[in-house]
Amino acid sequence: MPGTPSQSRNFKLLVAQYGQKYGILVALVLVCVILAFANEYFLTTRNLVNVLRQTSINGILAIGMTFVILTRGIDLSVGSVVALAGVVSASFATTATTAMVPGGPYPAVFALAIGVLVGVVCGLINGVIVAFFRVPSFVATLGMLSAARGLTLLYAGGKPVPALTDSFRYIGTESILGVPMPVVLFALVFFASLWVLTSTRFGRHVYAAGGNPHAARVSGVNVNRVRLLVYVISGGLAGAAGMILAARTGSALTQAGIAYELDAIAAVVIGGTSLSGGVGKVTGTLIGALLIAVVNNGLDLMGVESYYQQVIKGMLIVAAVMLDQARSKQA
Amino acid sequence: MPGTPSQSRNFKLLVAQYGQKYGILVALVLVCVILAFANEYFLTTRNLVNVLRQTSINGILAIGMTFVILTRGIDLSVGSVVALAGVVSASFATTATTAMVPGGPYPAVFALAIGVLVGVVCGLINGVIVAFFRVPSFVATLGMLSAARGLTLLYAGGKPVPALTDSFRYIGTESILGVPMPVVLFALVFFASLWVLTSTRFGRHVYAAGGNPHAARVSGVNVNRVRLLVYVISGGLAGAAGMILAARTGSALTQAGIAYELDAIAAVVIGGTSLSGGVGKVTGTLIGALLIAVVNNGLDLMGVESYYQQVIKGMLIVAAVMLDQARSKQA
Amino acid sequence: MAEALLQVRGLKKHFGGVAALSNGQFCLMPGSVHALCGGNGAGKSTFLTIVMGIQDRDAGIILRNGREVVFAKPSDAHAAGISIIEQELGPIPAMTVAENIFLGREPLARFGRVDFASMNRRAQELLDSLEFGISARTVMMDLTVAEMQLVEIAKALSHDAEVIIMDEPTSALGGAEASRLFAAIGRLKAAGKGIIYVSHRLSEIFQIADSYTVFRDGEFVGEGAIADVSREALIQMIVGRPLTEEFVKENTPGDEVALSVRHLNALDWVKDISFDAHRGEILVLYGLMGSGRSEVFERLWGLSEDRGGEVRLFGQPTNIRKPAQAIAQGLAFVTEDRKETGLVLTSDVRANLCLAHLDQLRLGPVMLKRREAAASQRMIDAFSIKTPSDRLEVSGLSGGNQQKVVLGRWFMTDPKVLMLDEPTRGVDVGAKREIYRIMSEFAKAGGAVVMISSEADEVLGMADRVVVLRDGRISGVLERAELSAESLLHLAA
Amino acid sequence: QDKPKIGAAVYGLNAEFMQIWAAALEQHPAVKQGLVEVTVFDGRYDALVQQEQFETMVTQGFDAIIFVPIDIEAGAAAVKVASDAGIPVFGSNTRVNSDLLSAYVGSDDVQSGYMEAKYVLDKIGCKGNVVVIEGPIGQSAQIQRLEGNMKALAECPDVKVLEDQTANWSRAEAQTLMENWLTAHPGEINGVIGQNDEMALGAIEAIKAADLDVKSFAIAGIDGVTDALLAVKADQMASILQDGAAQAQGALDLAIKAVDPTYEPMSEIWKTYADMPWNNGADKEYSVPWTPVTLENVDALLALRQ
Ligand SMILES: Nc1ncnc2c1ncn2[C@@H]1O[C@H](COP(=O)(O)OP(=O)(O)OP(=O)(O)O)[C@@H](O)[C@H]1O
Ligand SMILES: Nc1ncnc2c1ncn2[C@@H]1O[C@H](COP(=O)(O)OP(=O)(O)OP(=O)(O)O)[C@@H](O)[C@H]1O
Ligand SMILES: [Mg+2]
Ligand SMILES: [Mg+2]
Repeated sequence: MPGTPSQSRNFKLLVAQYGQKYGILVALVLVCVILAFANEYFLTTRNLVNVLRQTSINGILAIGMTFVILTRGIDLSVGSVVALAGVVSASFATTATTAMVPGGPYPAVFALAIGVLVGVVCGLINGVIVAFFRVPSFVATLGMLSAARGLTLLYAGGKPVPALTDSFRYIGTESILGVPMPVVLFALVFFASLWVLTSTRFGRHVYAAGGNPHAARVSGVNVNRVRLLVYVISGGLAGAAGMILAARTGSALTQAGIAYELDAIAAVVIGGTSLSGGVGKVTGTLIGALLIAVVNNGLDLMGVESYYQQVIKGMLIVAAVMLDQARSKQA
Repeated sequence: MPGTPSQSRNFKLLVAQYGQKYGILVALVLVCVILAFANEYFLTTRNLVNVLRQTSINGILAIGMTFVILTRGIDLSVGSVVALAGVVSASFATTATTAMVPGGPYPAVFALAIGVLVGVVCGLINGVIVAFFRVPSFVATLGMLSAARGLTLLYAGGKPVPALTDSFRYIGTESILGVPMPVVLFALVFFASLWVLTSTRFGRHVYAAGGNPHAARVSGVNVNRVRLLVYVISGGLAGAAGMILAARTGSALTQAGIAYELDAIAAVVIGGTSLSGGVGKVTGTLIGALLIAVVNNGLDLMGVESYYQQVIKGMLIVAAVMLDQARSKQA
Repeated sequence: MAEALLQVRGLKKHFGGVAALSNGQFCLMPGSVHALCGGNGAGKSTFLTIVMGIQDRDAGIILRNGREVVFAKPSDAHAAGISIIEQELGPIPAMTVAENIFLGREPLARFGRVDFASMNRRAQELLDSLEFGISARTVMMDLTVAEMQLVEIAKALSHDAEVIIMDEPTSALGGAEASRLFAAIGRLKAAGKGIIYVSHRLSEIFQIADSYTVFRDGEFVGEGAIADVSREALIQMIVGRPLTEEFVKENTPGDEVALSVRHLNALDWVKDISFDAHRGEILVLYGLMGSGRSEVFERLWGLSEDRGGEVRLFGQPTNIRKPAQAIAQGLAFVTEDRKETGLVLTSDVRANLCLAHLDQLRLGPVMLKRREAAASQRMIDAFSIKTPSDRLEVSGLSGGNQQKVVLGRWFMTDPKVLMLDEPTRGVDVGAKREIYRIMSEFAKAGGAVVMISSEADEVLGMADRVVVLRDGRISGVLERAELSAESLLHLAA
Repeated sequence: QDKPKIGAAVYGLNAEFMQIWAAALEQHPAVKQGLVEVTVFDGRYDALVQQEQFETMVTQGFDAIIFVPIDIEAGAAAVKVASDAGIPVFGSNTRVNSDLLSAYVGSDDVQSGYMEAKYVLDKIGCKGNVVVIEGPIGQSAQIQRLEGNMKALAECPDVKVLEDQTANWSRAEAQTLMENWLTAHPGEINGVIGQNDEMALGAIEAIKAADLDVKSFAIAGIDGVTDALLAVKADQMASILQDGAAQAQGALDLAIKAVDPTYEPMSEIWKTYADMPWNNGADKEYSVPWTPVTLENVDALLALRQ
């Protein structure tokens, strides 16, 4: 039997959705293909591992950001939280005699727990201010951006926290079966978030609270609680990212993470999540983060001059999203 | 005659609207009163003139940003456009022998026109990409942020453009009747924008296109044209701000304007304009920009230590908006 | 006598100094359908949302099964066995129908995972039992307004509540879908549930309700059994004065063709549409939901791409590519979805009223504010729009008054041809009559009206001629003399 | 008469180097003994903010200003604001292109750029390949250190500069950059010239992450931040100490002298650096020498950081 009109309609719809869903993936693949031709090293295992590692910190931040943006919010504070969680946790894991925490170094697990805790607390404050005091998230988290940076500098006295223990640095420097720890952690965060967003009740509520907060509330969703939690998630992940960064660079820097929020938001938006909430996927964010990292890596590999790099990077990313849009429109 | 029920009702409505409209003004006044008590210099004419001058550049950017945000967009590129317009216009107005433009210095008016033009062109590109290629404004202008910075460095060869002519510097350093030129220009931009938004057809279109683009389109508004134009306005004003900045500091720096977009957006949002479009006033933006400048100025005046400053600044701005929200809720 | 499921007394609510509700009173008995009637802005939705815990109240008491209750949030009301279909639809666009229906009560499988299989199955069973013909897995944003409304209904019924509030559930529905809803309501009634039913379509109320309560200007004015009240008497209670006739029709079609459409195609499924609308004529496009009527209008308005066909205005061929051209040529278009394509909810009443007419209210680029104010006041008066000030955000108006703002916008442009897509959706009887009168006067003065309507009463009362569409094609044309509910349905189905 | 009010406008306090600089001001004997009052203004890495802080200081009638501008060109207007109000301005660490400056205490960035590059080139025997990691393009320190780098590189025409890029003084950025370079030039990079220590340290971490031997690379940075001292101690890099403390205290001595002509310098630095005579505070320019950090002096330097 030839397809009925309604069947063929569904099929077209499917194609359209497929295009929309994976349009940016096409752009990513395209950029990769170009780079593979332009530079012989691009496709080496080693470089691909590098790219993944270079994606991981922004990727983790971007995943937290995805939760926030899905609820129509934005979290500008992640960069500062990276630094704060970094120095606080590092201060428990440094062998330097100048340490501000007496009795150290403490076991890495303990230090790491504290770092996540710092992130969670920052997120909690953001969340309370946004959800219960109805301050626009832009303002609330901009305040945190400033305050957390100030606290970082105060806590560390403006100096880096150096000489981290090897066990602490494990999360930044070691590998499991050839996969660097930051990548492993990123993968964990990614799959956990994917599961939460697609399969759990909380995930449904995130989409609902972002898609139509009033209707969600009428349906019994505790929208304020959802809003609170997404900032906690973003804060906690920023804390984790901060420690991975400290572990990678070998010391926790007070200037770490400056302007990281922009790249994180960019990954989310490139990945197709709408800033007006309710629509988006963590898979898209992954692709977005990879795209940014690949572009950076490729331009470095080809030895493109600094000035041109910035111009080209800007154009490439816009072009990728343009391609994505054109595809989804046509489909 | 005692007020009829309907009269007193209208009065109450007025009070409620007034409270909502000027809640943040109350916060600003409160901060000013506190600072006046905390520091003897705060209320001096000289310092108040300083505050106004210090508001002017961010204020001009924020006013352009208001147009963009009213249409549900965002313009992240303003900081980079500040730098690009600065170096390009400055290169026509420098007496330095290393000048890249032969035959200079050119008359200031010419150089200034070029600077605005540079901003307008950047805005035009943003606008076309957003309005016609449907790229989310966050991505499009983030691309411009990167590209315009790269172009700035390329154009200036990575070095500042020094030794600007006095006639060029006029817009940054001179005063008219005791009012510094940047303030005069800011006032001009403010009143012009106020007029455009409240009294012209284009202003009506901006609100409609932001509030409900679909409905606006059905009612005959050329939504794409409106979108395009707001980015042009934002770009042009960023160009102007870039030249005022160069004129004030005496040379055009390639690193000028970094992260200015955040302060500009903050002023807009603090001023009560909604990031979801359609709602907001340029008067609010003025108050928002003043609040930011007053806080910065006050903390500097009191000699608060830098690290504490960042913490306090973050908290103050959030607190101000919280106050605003609490008021408008209660009213 | 059985205990009341819900009893409300002295409910009060004001918004920034404006009283929306000054004395809300209501009593719902089990196994009954109780109609809540009242004009636009009478406070019905305010009343119902307070009962549901969506808004808080200033004063008043609510008794549920005789016990006083205070619902701080909607989920409290759900827990007490109350569910609601809100007047303004609340879809979560990016989620599927099943997810929308089970939002907040998703069935869980192991490890806290949502049991999608059982959710989809149960949602589909529910939809099928209601004969709504919607797939539970469709994403909400791919549905039409009417289908969303059906999902909303299914969702409210899925709560298995004892009290079900329906705030204008049929305003976006056609006859066939509405009768499915009525069947469902009948089953609920038989099961001893109580239903609060709000509708401005009085025929429906007389068809399904057992009792009625009327609010006027925020005040309770009366209640009783439907059996004891006549349509005229009910209308008088709602409007506050006697209304002699519901339809006003004084126009007579002329000979001159105002709008001529030939072989028009729209999208890829609306084909070969041809009709003429004459000066002085009210031409109705009738059809079932999804028959393609709105698509014809959108094509005429330049909102969808040219797929062939010829359009003439007063004999002149036109090629309208975008709305501004249509407006310039004297067309006006009231869209069916006032929230999506009609109003700028964040703007005030005046801005909304003047939006399509800005070009005539300006001097160069500058708006003439006095003329704007005067024009908007003219429309507020003409349509008796209930608002304390025209500077109030239009989102603060009651649903019916919002609809009047959309109408006012287009009448302000002084059009020659009016295209109205379900123009009286959610409008009260009094105001409907006003709208009919204005339409009739407009036609009488030589204008042409093309109206889409799903309400058979309205079509029978107002149409000079009816073009019936089915599946994107014209299935027949009926002259006024041939009109009857049966003939319409015969061609449409 | 109140005690002199001296303002210190620095380009930014977020990084360790300026923190050391600012801390040294507080440690100056005249401050500790309460003879002068010093307020530090954080310029937040923005020339305009610095200028605004000058306006604020003028409003409050500061007696003298110590100035560390973000950029050599951008500071001139700020200096003019102060000098128009009759307030003397003393440069420290970064030059200002202004003849209104009363005096300048700093170290010559061209020289340090030369020194670090020379170290790297010497270590690789004036042949092979190097990469250069630069500061934020357009900043005076970047421009001048690059000039020094180039001067040294010109002396070794056989050395090829494989890559040069900015990492904006950032360790994390430099680390990413170096990871990518190590991929693009496998086994080809012999030396790394980092224009500051942070970036050199980032390169070291990238080398470690690639499982290469740090010691087989010649790596140098500038500034002498604590982490770099530790790396020198571990024989992983060379650093050149820029004595920010001396730059700060020297400028403060000059500033006090300008307010109170009878004042004699109280800082130890004039004893430490015999090459830099006080000359009764009359000189226009004081050049604080660079100190290469070596295995010999690193412990002593580290001890100073406690
Ligand atoms: N959020 C609000 N802000 C201000 N006024 C409001 C708000 N909500 C409702 N009102 C006012 O309260 C009154 C009652 O509105 P309500 O929506 O309850 O009317 P309704 O009876 O449901 O009318 P309709 O039949 O048109 O839906 C209206 O005059 C409306 O303007
Ligand atoms: N044969 C078809 N092919 C494609 N889409 C169809 C078809 N029939 C119906 N539709 C869908 O149905 C919708 C039409 O519903 P619409 O919103 O127009 O409902 P309506 O207003 O009740 O009906 P009408 O179109 O008659 O006004 C369209 O959006 C379209 O997606
Ligand atoms: Mg209602
Ligand atoms: Mg329709």
